[in-house]
Amino acid sequence: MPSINDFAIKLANVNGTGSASANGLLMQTIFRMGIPVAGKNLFPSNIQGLPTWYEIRVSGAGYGARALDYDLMVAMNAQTYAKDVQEVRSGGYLLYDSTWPLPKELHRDDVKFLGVPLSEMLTKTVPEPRTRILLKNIMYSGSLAALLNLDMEIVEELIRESYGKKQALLDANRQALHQGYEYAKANLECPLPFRCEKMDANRDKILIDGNTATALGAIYAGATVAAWYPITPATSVMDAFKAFADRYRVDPETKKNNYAFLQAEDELAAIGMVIGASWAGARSFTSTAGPGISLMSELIGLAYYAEIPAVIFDIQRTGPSTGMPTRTQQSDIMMCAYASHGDTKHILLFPSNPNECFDFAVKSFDLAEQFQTPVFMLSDLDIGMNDWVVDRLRWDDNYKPNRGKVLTSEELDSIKTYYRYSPEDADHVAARTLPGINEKGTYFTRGSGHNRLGGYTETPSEYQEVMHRLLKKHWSVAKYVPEAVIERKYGATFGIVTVGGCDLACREAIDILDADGIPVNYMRIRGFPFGPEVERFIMDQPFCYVVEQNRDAQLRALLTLETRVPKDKLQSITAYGGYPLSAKSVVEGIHHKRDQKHIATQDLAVMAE
Amino acid sequence: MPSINDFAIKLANVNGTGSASANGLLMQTIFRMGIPVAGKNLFPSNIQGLPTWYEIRVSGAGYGARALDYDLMVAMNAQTYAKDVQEVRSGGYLLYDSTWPLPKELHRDDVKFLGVPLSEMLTKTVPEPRTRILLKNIMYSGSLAALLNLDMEIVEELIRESYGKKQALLDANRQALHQGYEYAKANLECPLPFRCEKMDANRDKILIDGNTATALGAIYAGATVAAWYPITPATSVMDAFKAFADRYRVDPETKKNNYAFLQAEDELAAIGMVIGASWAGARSFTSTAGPGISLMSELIGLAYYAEIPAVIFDIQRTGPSTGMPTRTQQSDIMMCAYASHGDTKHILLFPSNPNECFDFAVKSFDLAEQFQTPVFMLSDLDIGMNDWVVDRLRWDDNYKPNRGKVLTSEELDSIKTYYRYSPEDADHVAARTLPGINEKGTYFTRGSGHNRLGGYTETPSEYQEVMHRLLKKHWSVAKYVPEAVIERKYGATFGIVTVGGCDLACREAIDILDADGIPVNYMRIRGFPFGPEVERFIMDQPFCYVVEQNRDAQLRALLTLETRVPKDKLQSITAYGGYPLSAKSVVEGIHHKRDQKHIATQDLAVMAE
Amino acid sequence: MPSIAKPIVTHPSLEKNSLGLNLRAYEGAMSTLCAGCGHDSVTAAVVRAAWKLSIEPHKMAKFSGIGCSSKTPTYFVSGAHGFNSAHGRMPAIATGGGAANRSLISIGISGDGDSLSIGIGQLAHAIRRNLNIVYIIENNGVYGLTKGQFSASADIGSKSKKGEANRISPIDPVMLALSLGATFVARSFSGEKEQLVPIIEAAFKHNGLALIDVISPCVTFNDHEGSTKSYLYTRKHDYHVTDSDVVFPVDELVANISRNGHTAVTMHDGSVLHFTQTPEGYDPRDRAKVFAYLQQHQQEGKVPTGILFIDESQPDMHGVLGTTEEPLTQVPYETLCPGSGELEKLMEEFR
Amino acid sequence: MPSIAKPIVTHPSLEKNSLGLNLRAYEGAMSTLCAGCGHDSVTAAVVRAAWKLSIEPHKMAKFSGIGCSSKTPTYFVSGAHGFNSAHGRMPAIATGGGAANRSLISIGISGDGDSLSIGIGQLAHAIRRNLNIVYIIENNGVYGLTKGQFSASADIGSKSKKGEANRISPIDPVMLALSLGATFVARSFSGEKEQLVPIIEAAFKHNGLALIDVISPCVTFNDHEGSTKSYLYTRKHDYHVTDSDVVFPVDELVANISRNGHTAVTMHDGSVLHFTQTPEGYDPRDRAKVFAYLQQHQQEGKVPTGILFIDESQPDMHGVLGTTEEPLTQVPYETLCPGSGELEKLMEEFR
Ligand SMILES: Cc1ncc(C[n+]2csc(CCOP(=O)(O)OP(=O)(O)O)c2C)c(N)n1
Ligand SMILES: Cc1ncc(C[n+]2csc(CCOP(=O)(O)OP(=O)(O)O)c2C)c(N)n1
Ligand code: SF4
Ligand code: SF4
Ligand SMILES: [Mg+2]
Ligand SMILES: [Mg+2]
Repeated sequence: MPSINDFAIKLANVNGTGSASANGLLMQTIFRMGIPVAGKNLFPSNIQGLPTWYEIRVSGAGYGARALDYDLMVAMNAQTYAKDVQEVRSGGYLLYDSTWPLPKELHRDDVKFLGVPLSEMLTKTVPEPRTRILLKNIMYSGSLAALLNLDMEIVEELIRESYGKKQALLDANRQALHQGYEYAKANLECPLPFRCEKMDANRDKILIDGNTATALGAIYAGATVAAWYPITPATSVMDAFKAFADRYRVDPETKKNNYAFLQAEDELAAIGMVIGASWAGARSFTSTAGPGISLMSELIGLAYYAEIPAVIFDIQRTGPSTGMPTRTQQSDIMMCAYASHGDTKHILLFPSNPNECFDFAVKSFDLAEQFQTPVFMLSDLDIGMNDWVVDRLRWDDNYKPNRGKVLTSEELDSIKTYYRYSPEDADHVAARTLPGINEKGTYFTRGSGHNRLGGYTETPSEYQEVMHRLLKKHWSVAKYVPEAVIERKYGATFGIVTVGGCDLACREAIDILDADGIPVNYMRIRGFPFGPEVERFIMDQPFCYVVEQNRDAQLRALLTLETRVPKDKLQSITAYGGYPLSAKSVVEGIHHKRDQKHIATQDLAVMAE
Repeated sequence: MPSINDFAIKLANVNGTGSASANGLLMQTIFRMGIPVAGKNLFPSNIQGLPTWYEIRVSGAGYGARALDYDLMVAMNAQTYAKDVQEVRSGGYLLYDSTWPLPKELHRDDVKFLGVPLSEMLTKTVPEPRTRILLKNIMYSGSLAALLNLDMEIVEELIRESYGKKQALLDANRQALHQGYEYAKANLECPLPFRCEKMDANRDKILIDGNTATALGAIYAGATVAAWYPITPATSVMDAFKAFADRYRVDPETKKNNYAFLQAEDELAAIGMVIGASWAGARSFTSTAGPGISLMSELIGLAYYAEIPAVIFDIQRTGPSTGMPTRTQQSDIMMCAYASHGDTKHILLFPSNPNECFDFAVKSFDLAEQFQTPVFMLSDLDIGMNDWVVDRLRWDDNYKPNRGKVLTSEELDSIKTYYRYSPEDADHVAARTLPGINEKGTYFTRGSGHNRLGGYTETPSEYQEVMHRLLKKHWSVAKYVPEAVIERKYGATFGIVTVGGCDLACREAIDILDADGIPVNYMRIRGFPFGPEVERFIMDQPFCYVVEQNRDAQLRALLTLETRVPKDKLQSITAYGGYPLSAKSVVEGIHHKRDQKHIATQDLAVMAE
Repeated sequence: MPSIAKPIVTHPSLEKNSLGLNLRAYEGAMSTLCAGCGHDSVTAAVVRAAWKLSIEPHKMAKFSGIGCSSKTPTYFVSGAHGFNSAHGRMPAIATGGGAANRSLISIGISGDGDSLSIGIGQLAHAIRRNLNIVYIIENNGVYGLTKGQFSASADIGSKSKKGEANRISPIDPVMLALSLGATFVARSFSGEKEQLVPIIEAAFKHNGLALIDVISPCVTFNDHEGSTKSYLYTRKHDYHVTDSDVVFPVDELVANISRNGHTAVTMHDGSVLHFTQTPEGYDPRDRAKVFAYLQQHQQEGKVPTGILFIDESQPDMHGVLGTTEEPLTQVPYETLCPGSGELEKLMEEFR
Repeated sequence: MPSIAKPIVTHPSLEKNSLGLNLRAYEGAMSTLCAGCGHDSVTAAVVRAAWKLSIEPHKMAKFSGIGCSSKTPTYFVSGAHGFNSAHGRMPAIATGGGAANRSLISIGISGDGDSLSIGIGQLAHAIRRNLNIVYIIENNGVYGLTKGQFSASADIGSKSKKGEANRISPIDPVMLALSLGATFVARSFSGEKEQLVPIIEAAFKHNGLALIDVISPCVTFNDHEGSTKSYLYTRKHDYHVTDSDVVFPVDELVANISRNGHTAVTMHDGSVLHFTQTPEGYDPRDRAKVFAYLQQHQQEGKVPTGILFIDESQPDMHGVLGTTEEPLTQVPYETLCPGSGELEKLMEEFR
């Protein structure tokens, strides 16, 4: 029985050879066919010549987590043949360039080999070697279209959209596409037993990556000063912001920019610029990854202590140190929560997909200004750089930015004396003033010891008074961060707690477990400090598995420290190899844990994917 | 009844007026009289003109923690009269300059005022105003000698040691001293009811600050490359290292230095130099405070991941941000334990006094090289910059530095192939090689993803293998760090757990509680990762108070995360105003907690001293 | 009275400026620096320059890093917002502040440690961006606040208080700025108010980063014999290369030459910077020649002072960024947010 | 075969150097850079220079930061220890390495991003310290590894791949180094092996920090028309100011003038750096003149190359520090530890 809209393919290529456009073409075709689809780009930290993979999971049921068993491998990289062939599921297929005989590294008895003489066909029609390399991707896409029953009209349309104005390129691509398509139709088992059929699941959906959505959030939030230093995987937030700003933020009359885009000399400068701009009254942000946060640590403490808003998008990658810059991880949680020396605690937001990136980016600015403090939005490479099918982003025109307590010139005129850090409101926030507004509101901002009036102090009680208020202020934030998403199942005997992009894998795992007769409750945390529902959920469970993508169980650590739940309620499942999480890893992790008798605090599940 | 060798005095001055030499003179006199004594210098972050205090506690019983009630105040700073007079215990005394009438800010009925016409006497004998300012300190020291029954022979001897070669200065100081002494003898109640009597408690003791001892530890450990950036309160470690090196490390023949002293351009560079030097095979260290650690974060992760030794002396001060640079705190514990992005865990050593600073400084180098990883010794301003009476430092000439697994050229010749990260020993450490030794041992050090052979990798399983080994390596350290100091009392119903310089205040508090019929068990932690005795001690108690000097109960947090003890075993007592801890704060904190019914996780005792 | 309280910087003049404010209105809190510290004189010069230019106090934004020098913004123009940031990070903070609100009149005060050691990267890049700011380095050759270590500006051979001679080659902020393409480079001496005040005035007028290296002796740690940053040494070696004055309005200006035959430069707001003294053949607009001139005179042991270089033709940071004239902080949210309609349209591109 | 595998840098020559090693012995792992990347040519030049100088491979220490350029130490002298550190932090790491073991022959490879943006402070201070290292900046005007953003060395007007022109004033590492007192400053072009190899040789001979700014085009992101760091542009504007060669032993040297009348400089180890070509009146030992010369020629659009400045008279870092000749790593512990007797004596001072 053929399996319709439920399979996974993997494309193995060399980076810098144009495979990205073919990957996108396939993804978009399936998307436009109305079928839920997910793409994971596993690329190297290199510009040209190293192995790169792209995984496409087609799931009519809507499962978008990473698949681990591939029905079809497109093996275009000789360096990785041996490894790639092993990843095909038993009974699966492998497409290769049959210009040359089947390489011996590709041997496996339980896999079917689909040969397409790509190079041979291209050599005949395309004289220029570099163009041949690029067109090969389109050619095998044509074969895949035939094999997977893709809608060729959509494929053609997409090619037209890409190359519409460049007739020569358009023709070349079209030709390669059709050659690949025809060859497969004529010579291969088309369609394969797993294949696509049109659906209508994507009417209200878009295909977008998290970094683009984050940038759009910053635009809609009214951010005007963007400061950054290039770093993978955070760079594309800034590329997108710049592109959107050039579109939406140029004054139609004067042609002048309603934004300032500052490529800083490093991350220390980037966060400094954000702090300076926020202090002056602009909505300002930076985007970075782990190494950048390490470098920003000192100034983050300044913003915390002097109470200056700052929005930081941390697109997490695999650490420590340079680590694996093009691999994902959730390993900056603890660092961001407590960044900088001395006693500090910061607001964290955890989006799980591009749609939430958009919403939470906006929320970041609101919270940063409301609480006059740094806010970290912790995205990651998987969310940020992969293409996700999510609900269309929506905007409520009634939205008014929450600029927090900022005294206007008139308000200043009406009060007797202004002090920076008092009086405080119920959330322990005091009103700030902006420079350039009114002499009555001027004060001296400092990272050194200060009292509730804003004056310099070295007196313990005065210093402590401010520090204690900061702690209470932090706790007040709990009711303003996005609530945890909680789903309960009848008869559940334990819960899964997770965060960010683990969402899809955990939900799928829960369905799998449910099908196995193991109902599981679910909570996805979306903000820190934790709202009361977080503690309540955990308390309600006999115990929970905390699923996360780092070695040291950092979310569990934060839950342990910042809620009152007993430690033995929280058991840890981690997968930190750098690839997006799969449901299989979660399910296996849970089975593995359930088999263990004793669960030691420091016993971390180490699983290689 | 007079109170012998049991009182506290406080000297209130303006900084930059030479009061430090008088403070030292008094301290050393009492020390040489064989009496246990402790000094606490409460100085401003400023060079000249702001209030500064010095507290001297004389305690025949050997209590060296900060006192909070002063028997005698030496009020030499008009700016702080009003505040200073309030700190005298009821029935206590205040010494002032009676050249002018008693200032009205100094009014209190229950305090006795001792007037000495300091300025008047000086104006008569000393023509130069700046000299007068300096000599005033010596003059009131003379009065104090009379009032407190100090041994004038010792005082004179000390003055001779200081000014021996400068006859004019010596004479001027002597004259001022005697004028002050004679005036007091003639006009004031001498000696006061609290006073000194010679003892013989200091035969095996020295009077030393922790930073000097730390520097000496680095010298004895054989450290050759010191890199740093000036910062209070860490600077004096380096000043002392330089002075000792100039004495012990200059080749007598060539006059060349057997050390390199690098004043770096900032802390990022300082740690970079340490890492480079350690990588090349030198014992190397830096000394800094919180802001420096924040800035070093990125490279600390590099050293962790690439497995390079590095010794960092963190002389903690009050954070966050610039905070109060001349005030003490223990607020870098969490940051140092987990410094840098990604999953990292570091070795921490916690000395409690200068003697341990010396021992643990040596230990830091041994552990850093044995485990090829950064080691933080967390001292603080109180330990580092105050003068402590401690046992003489001793050196065992049998000590051999533990350089860890480093292959010699001969060893390299004898093996087939060298790989950087395997094979590992029982402690999960692999042998390293040094540059310049043998071509067979060369490898490429990197902070990017690497496998067990040291090769570049982006493969999850290879990456995880190394990361998991690093975790196991970290756990192995537990048996090598200094064991916790544990003292049990019969009948104790709870324990006190503390760290570092809180030692004296906690022990004194335990004596006080014991006297009140409340026996308490005691544990002082000296290293992280925690040894098994730490968990065992806590498990053995119904509950423990974790006493520490930071707002967020950072030691408790670390114990919560890194042991298996249930959270409710650990209750928190914090004092974080920036002054050294007193027993009174501990006792009051405990009474306060015991009065509370419910102890919430996040309820921190905020106490103003 | 034992305390060495320093009087608030006072001036006999109660003369009013065009805003009707007297000097007092430009003063700040009482200094907590050492009596005699050069920095206090720089403070006084800033007070006077701001007063003379009739800057509205609250339009000013004062930035600094950490150090004795960085404390000084507390001591002038208390009617302005101040930001005493972190060590070496003032340039970035000021860049953000200036980016957000270009109508602020920014002044940054830093030290030789703050700007030439830990902060040299940020200084260099602020120069590149030509951030609109008066950037004063109060240069004393040491780290004052951490008790007198040599800074990167210490000359070779200059002696510490203990008598040790510096042997590492110094960074000269003036040379550095020139090589980085700075558009306004000056040097002065805290003891030379007559020269310093007009330089600060011109710096405020400059459209871009105006770097002023002010030799400002540290009386506590670097004012002894053997120091090349002492009052005595500086006074002895101070060599006025240029003197200048800002004049408005523009009338007598012909082809960049002022009445007296010296160079004149028209500033951004139309006022004119008249050089009242320049050496024969010295053109403060010729970077290469200025560099060579300084190199030569410094080799001879001189400390050349004055406005040494100026290029008023370069765009400042906002010019480069093409930012709107209105401060970004004042662009209404409605203008900034594209609204739901645009988003709906945009979503079609993600299908 | 779809993969673009690049061959190991090969050379026809199997000639042996004085250690009996051929070029191969100085090669490294296969490059993973883009085909045609300028950095691979710099790698080849380093290989050749190290071979020519008969450097014992394991005596060499290779340092780098992060970037495409910083990857290259993997591609040469695999018999040497290498340290691929963190972005912008190579100078400090190399300083530590050199401090610990002065017998190491250090080479640092960096990029314009690595050294002029995030790392400019460390570069500046390594120059000041005159660390003994060959410091190569593989300068392509962009951040290659992060996909082509302008770096701080991008010229005004140089266009990005998308066509946007840079408007921020560039940092020229040569000018910067000159203004910071660097003792060896050179520029070359990755496409000019004949010039580059001898420069690297001389740099290895130099006692101190030898800065070589090598224009090394990024074929993927900055080799298009409109870029001033493309192969085409650089080839067209390359202007050999000096050519030079290292010769040993010293015999024909008279008063710093070599046979042909050009400058000659005696290096630390006694070998001689002969300038084989210098313009009339150009003295590579006169900092001010070199600066002026470069300023002028760069204004004319030239890219002046060669060893531009050298001062062999300054002490290197160890000279300044007065460190013992023996590498500190080899001083026996017994010499370092004062022992219990000294400690007992010392304790008396703390009473
Ligand atoms: C990150 C960091 N490192 C070190 C310090 C300590 N520190 C404070 S001021 C200062 C140097 C100040 O020198 P300079 O800028 O020349 O100012 P001056 O006091 O001489 O006016 C240093 C190193 C700090 N505050 N922060
Ligand atoms: C702290 C930190 N910030 C950012 C990055 C990302 N990053 C990697 S390489 C690079 C720039 C490299 O540019 P350059 O030094 O010119 O080398 P090229 O690739 O051009 O040779 C950047 C910004 C990083 N690795 N670390
Ligand atoms: S220490 Fe030096 S720089 Fe600091 S205030 Fe005193 S004199 Fe000025
Ligand atoms: S991206 Fe540019 S710098 Fe990097 S390897 Fe490719 S060509 Fe070279
Ligand atoms: Mg200074
Ligand atoms: Mg580059």
